[in-house]
Amino acid sequence: MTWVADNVGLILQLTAEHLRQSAPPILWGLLLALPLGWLAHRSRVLRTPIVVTTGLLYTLPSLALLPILPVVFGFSALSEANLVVALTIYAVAILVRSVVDGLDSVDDDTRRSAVALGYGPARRFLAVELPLAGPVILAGLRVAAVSTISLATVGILIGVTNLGYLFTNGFQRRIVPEILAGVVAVAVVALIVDLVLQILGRLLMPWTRATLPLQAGAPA
Amino acid sequence: MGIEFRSASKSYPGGAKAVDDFSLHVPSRTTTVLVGSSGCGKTTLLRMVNRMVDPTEGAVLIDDEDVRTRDAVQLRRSIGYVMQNGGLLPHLRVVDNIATVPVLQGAPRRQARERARELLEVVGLDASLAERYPGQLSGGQQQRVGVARALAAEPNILLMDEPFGAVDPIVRAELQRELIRLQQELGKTILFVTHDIDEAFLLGDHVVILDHGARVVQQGSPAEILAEPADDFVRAFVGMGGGRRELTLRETDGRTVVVDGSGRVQGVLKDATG
Amino acid sequence: MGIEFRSASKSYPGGAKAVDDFSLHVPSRTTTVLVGSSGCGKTTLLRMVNRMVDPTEGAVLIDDEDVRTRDAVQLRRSIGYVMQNGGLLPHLRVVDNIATVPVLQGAPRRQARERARELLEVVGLDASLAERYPGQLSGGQQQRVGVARALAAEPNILLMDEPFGAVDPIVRAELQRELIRLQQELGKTILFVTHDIDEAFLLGDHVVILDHGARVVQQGSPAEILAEPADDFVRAFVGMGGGRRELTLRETDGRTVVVDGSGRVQGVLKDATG
Amino acid sequence: MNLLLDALAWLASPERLSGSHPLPRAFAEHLALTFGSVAIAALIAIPVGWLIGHTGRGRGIAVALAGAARAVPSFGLILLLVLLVGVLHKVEAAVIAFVLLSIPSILAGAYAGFEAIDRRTVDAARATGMSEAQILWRVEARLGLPLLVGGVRAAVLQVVATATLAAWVNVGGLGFDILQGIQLRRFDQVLGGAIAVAVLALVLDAAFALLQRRAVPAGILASTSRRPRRASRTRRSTEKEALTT
Amino acid sequence: GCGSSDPLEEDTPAAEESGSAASDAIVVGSQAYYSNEIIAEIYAQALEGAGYEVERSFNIGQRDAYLPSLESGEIDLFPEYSGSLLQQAYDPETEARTPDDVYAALVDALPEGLTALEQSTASDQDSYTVTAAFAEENDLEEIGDLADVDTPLTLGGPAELEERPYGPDGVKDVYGVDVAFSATGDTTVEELVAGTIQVGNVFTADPRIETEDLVPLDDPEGLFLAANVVPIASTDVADEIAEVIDPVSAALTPEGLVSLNVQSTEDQRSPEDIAADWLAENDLA
Ligand SMILES: Nc1ncnc2c1ncn2[C@@H]1O[C@H](COP(=O)(O)OP(=O)(O)OP(=O)(O)O)[C@@H](O)[C@H]1O
Ligand SMILES: Nc1ncnc2c1ncn2[C@@H]1O[C@H](COP(=O)(O)OP(=O)(O)OP(=O)(O)O)[C@@H](O)[C@H]1O
Ligand SMILES: [Mg+2]
Ligand SMILES: [Mg+2]
Repeated sequence: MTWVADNVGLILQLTAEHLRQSAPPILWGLLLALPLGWLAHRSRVLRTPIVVTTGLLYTLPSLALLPILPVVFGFSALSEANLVVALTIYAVAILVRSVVDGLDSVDDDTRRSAVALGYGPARRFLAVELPLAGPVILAGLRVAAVSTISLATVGILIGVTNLGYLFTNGFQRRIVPEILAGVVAVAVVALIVDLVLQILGRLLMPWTRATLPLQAGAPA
Repeated sequence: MGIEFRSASKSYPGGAKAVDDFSLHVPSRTTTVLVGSSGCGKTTLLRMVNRMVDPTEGAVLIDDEDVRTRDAVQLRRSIGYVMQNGGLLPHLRVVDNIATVPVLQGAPRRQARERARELLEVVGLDASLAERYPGQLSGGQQQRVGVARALAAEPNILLMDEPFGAVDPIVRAELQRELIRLQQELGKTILFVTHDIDEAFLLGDHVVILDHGARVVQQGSPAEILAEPADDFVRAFVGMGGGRRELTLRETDGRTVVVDGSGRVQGVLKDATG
Repeated sequence: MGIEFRSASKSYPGGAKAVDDFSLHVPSRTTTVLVGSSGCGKTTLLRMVNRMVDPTEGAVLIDDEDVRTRDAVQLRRSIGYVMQNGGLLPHLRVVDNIATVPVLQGAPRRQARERARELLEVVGLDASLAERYPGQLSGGQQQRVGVARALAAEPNILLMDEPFGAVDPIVRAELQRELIRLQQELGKTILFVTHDIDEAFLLGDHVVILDHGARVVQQGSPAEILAEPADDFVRAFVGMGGGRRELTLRETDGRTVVVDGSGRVQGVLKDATG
Repeated sequence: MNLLLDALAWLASPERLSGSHPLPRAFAEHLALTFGSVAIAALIAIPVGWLIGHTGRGRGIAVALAGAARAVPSFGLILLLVLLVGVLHKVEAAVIAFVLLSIPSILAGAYAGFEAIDRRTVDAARATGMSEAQILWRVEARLGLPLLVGGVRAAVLQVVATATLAAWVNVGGLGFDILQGIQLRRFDQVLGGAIAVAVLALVLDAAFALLQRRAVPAGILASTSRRPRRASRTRRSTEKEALTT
Repeated sequence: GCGSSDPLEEDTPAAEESGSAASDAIVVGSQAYYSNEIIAEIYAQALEGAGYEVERSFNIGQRDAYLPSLESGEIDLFPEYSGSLLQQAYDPETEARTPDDVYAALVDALPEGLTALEQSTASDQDSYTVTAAFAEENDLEEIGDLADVDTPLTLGGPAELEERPYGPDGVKDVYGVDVAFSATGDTTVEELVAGTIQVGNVFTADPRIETEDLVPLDDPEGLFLAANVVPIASTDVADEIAEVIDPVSAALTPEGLVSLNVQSTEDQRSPEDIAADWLAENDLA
């Protein structure tokens, strides 16, 4: 374990890199999934194509997607954009489902109630449906965040340096603690981000935990 | 004046006619109750008034003006609507639920909230509930908040769709009394939907009994309907079929009790004034 | 003989006492109805009988034998239990739902099914429904299947927990009539839970009015309770508070109608025998 | 488009049947890795998930552990395990990583399946006199099956996509072509390999979707086709009304 | 997707690098290979010692991935291996085999913008390696001796070896040796030791040749090209930095390179420390 002690600086620096690279795909994924999910939720015709296509994206192996992107998009092969785009694609694949499920989960009576109150369509979406879909979307976002962070390590295979460096470098040098440090660091970062999202969810959606203490727990 | 249905019909795609040629005049400042069994078209009728459903034929008029000439969103804001489960927005605090429509109409939030707190009292709730979320209220409390919200924009018309269907009988009785009191004070035009004939007779100045397709089987005051049921359907519906409304008197322990057709005690005669 | 509660109490972890020192004797072959508002402990009481809940203090006896001396699973198979929604197993056909307990007890499946088909008739259902799944039945039909299932093991005791709470009023009345008929034929010991006082008065030989913690407020025959309500709680509960049970007579259109305290018409007097 | 055509040509080339890694063998290896790992994961996760679902206990711990398992990067884990157990056991190392990858989904499917059952149904089963084992097997396992299959389905998809990484440590499967293609800058090969994996994933997904449908008890299917469908139609068209206004 | 690529591209290091390259920083790159990274770090520290501003762009994968960036000037200096670069990037058919021939051919073959600085004597070239025990048992000295081994042979190496000129086909053509192929990637040495492969494609500077008792077989027919460490630089800066880098190349010996690798794998030291010490030891700091 002396390797870890000797290389704390490196680990921290790679961790920072790792976070910097994983955050944009998570955000982009959410921003793209919202309109796509909304469309799929709203339109019967578009629903299947959207859900199936995004589901299909998820089956693309990252090992292949990463090197192909620069060829398809014309980025520099060294560009971090390759990783960001690839991870965004995976995040979208996960999140579109959640957005659709989330919007579907909004109680129809509540939706009707909003219509009856005189919410216009746009306002209803933003002020009623989106917040109420929040818990399900958040659940998806947490999965997307964890898997993005874990998947980002594959970036080292296309020359993007992050915590994945510790895997390949440690493997070449046969330094077990180096790889272990990488695995643990990735897991810790993922779990911390997960926790932050969870806390953020609680702050932003206080009503989800506001139920009657006993009445709700009455047995069936 | 009031609400008028003129030969209104509604067919849903792929279904039979939910409402078939329905005409009715709902006078201002009265409570009219639509009563009928499940699926007979009550909700559809109610929603024609605030344009959540547009009739496929015929028209609905408010104060002699076809609702279709009015902007749907504006129209809805001007009409109070109370749903079965209160229909509160679960992510807004009670006070913001009540203030929804005034805020949508551009009232300053602060002022709307103040008014919302007043309304809490009007519907008989403690002001301390204002900061709770709907999930933290009992069914009956939610229902009252639903009424308060419907009143917030000071509408002339209240649409109530089985507003007390989901609460237990005791709370329900309380809510019914409360509504009668409120209506005496406020004098709104109320269109009320229920499938409970007892509730209809209790609350309605005018009761409309509907069969499938919103066919009007009989209408009139409760006493009129009870005294002269139009046909067997009404008789069954108001409970006379089972003998529930065919009462006889019987002496028990020196009191006169009223007994229905199946031998069940309905109550005690207060004083036997013929 | 029958069921006896001896100072039974039950506290759930973290809650107040759901049942506090409850004693009652339920005689064999009668229908006893427990009635009270939501959360007063009715279900808990019922479940003490078949050991779905064990009392934290006191005991429940069936035919003078403490139920705790009996194996819970065997005990349950020997007692019929009917739940609010019928409690049918959605993945089994109607006939297999009814045959559940006999099959669990080792009866040959074929024979159990035959008996199940007979029971369908007993509860007034067409034999053609046997091969359907519960999801393909109406609420009222499901309820009847629930009763049939409870009868399948030929139990002496039937526990019924708001069995008709989920069906609409017309079907409900029918089911109530059916239960009265069945009981006349079969003469089971029925412990029935409801929060509808009208239902309690209709079905119960003996009615027990409960307040929170399953405190017995009053018990007796329906007529006894109506004639002499023990206190204001009972008065409110049976509806006398709102004047619903304080009836007067009034002449309308040459008929005598019965009117309650709030002026609502309750029914028409069949013939005015004093 | 050209690249796609090249990739398809690569896939269709007769050379795919020869060489050190013929495509059919790669498919077989990939499938074996996937199903082997998922089967082991199922053996672990299903009993645990059922127990959690039946008793309602230990859910918090299970969720936390599953969350942690999800957070572990498979790539790093495989390399780590290969170093630890040695190349002679590299297959085991990869399988362990994939088992870990599969467990969270299957576990969640198992207990979520139980949790999704109407509590009144279980209550009714108990009240009619079923023993706990009978409840678990005859009622909960049966009614929870669709969600369990859903969990297995998710696990299979994840492993199929991730098993490409196994090529890095020479465990075979469809990852080899991708990896070799990357090193040689042969993008037709990379994309061809990716398409092969995606097709495999889609076929498995479709198969499991079918299985999931079949897992829904006939009684539930019957009722959803009768009643709620009407309800959902009602819902949809009300929404449309709302849309237009 | 295309519309969204613009904002994404803004914060890519590539964009920043090309910007800062203009502002005179020397961008030093390296492969995702620990040994190569050490050499690159030595270049970087040497340049810094000489007062240059240096940017490191290390671990950027395989040759074909970074070569375009090198040619486009995104990267200014890169430690390369003469034969591998020549054969894989510019002249697969080359006949050159000896260090000098290869170097000369490479200098000719390099495109406009790239300059090869002086090559070092240190080399890290491909080899066919067997365990000492296996060599003794089968009396192996050179690759051609493998043809006499009567048990089936499996050759292990990176996945791409299968398709290289010196791969299974090459060894058949040149030495008449039949081998099966197994893609052992980064575990070639382990598999060799474990006996799952008999011949491994191992780099000659790998310290485990020593520690694991391995024998690289002689290559009299020149199956492999010499692969000496050679700094490849952008022509723009080549002359300028040659003053700093040429002495480094001169000081880097074959044994020295192995020793650098040993420090990394055995002593688990960081490239920075290894480089700093080496520069100090060689009076280049
Ligand atoms: N959006 C819709 N699409 C198709 N059919 C519908 C829709 N809404 C209602 N219906 C049908 O129209 C008929 C009348 O429905 P409506 O909701 O008005 O009845 P209701 O009297 O309110 O019933 P309930 O008492 O159950 O609320 C029913 O048969 C119903 O199935
Ligand atoms: N498993 C439990 N854990 C904690 N509290 C419970 C549990 N079961 C019941 N209670 C509480 O015990 C009290 C009595 O519950 P019970 O279900 O017996 O009431 P009930 O009269 O049947 O009500 P309802 O009419 O709503 O069915 C309630 O306050 C309830 O919240
Ligand atoms: Mg309705
Ligand atoms: Mg109960």
